[in-house]
Amino acid sequence: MRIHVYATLKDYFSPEFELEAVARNTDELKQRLLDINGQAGQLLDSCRFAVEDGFIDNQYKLKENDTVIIIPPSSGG
Amino acid sequence: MRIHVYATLKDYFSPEFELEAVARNTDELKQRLLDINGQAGQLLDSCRFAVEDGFIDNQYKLKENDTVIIIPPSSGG
Amino acid sequence: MIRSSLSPPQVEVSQPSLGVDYVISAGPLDLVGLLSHAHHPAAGAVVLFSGEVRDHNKGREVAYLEYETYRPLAVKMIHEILAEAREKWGLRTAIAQHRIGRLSIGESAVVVITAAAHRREAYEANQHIIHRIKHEVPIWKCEYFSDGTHQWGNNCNC
Amino acid sequence: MIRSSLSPPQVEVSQPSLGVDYVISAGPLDLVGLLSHAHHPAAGAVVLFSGEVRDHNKGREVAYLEYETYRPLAVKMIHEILAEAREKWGLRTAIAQHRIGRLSIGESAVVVITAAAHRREAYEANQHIIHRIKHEVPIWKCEYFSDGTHQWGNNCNC
Repeated sequence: MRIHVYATLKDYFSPEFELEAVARNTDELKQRLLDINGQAGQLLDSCRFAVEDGFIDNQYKLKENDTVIIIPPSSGG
Repeated sequence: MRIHVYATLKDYFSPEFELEAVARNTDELKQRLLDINGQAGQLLDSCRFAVEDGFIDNQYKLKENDTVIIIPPSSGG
Repeated sequence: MIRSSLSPPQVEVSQPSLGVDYVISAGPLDLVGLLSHAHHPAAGAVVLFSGEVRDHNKGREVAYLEYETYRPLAVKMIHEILAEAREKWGLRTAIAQHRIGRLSIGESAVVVITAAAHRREAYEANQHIIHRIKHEVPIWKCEYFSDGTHQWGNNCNC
Repeated sequence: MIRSSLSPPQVEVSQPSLGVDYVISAGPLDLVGLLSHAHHPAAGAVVLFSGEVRDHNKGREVAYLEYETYRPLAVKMIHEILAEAREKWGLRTAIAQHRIGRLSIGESAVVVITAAAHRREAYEANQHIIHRIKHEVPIWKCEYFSDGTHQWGNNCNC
């Protein structure tokens, strides 16, 4: 599974990386990310997740070849 | 006394004219204007009066050589 | 007696480089040129309003408009309105210009530009300024319709 | 599961002549060019908002900004926001463009242009659009301060 992170998340993770561990949904993905960097918990709680051009929630079944986008709170403008 | 009128007032009066009759304040001026055109009453009640770049009210003592500007409701923009 | 002091008006010129009389223009409004005066390093928000001539009004087809003004008072009042808004909302920029004479459909009749540190102030002040210009300043619109008739405006319809 | 349909997005392109991707720009925003798309014979009111880079933020001197985005989602969301506003306020024009990359003080980071028959709708829709873009669309600001430090924005400050 491919992971892309943006903005302040790059202070905690590589901008793009391959996640070897299994994550079947966003709750499991969040746990795998905390395994990598335990300090990102509060930030991850405020993030949204997306695949392609759509947001996903925990009901979405992640697939092995998905690229998951992790989206911190917006600060445009 | 010189009188300048604007906008819809020009449907009732000449744009600029000399008022021969005596008008010592704006109430008297309004009466003199009604003497010229009695149909302008309702419109004149909604008008403001000015001399140079300042509004005047009925307390202002009109002088023989004043030029009085009669200002119908604004409709800019 | 409430007549105010003689001209020249003693009010602040909102944008010195534009001159006092810029607020009334007999020619087309240069929105781009005016906007170029608006940017300010301490202003995070710039709002521009342009009031433009619509092709219809109250169901009637408009051919063109004409605006006239009593200039000495209009210039003074617009500067006063800008100065008050600048003070009240802490604006970095406050510009307004109203066109007079004959205008075609789509042309800009009035432009208001405000700039402030934050956007709420820039929007609020902009709306306040155009409202006061439309309702208080001695400027009058005459609509010429396609059927050959015309009508002086007596209330705002934008 | 709430993932929406695959790209290309099926939302209305607000200004066809500008193309779908115009809403995110890697180069300087052309306010004048965008404004020239806004005029409409049935629109009496045009409002332009420009969010510009301030020289100070929360007491600190700003050297420059950088914005980044997740483009596929940002483009789709901005078009959806514009289409909804167009519908809700009956807009004749709804344009938005956000810049990404490095910006200097005074440069425009985002522009929103609305046009409607009457001015209330044009102002309201404009404020609504910029509010949603700032708070919902995946675009992020990083402030670089004169002291060499930097900070990712996590809430709006314009």
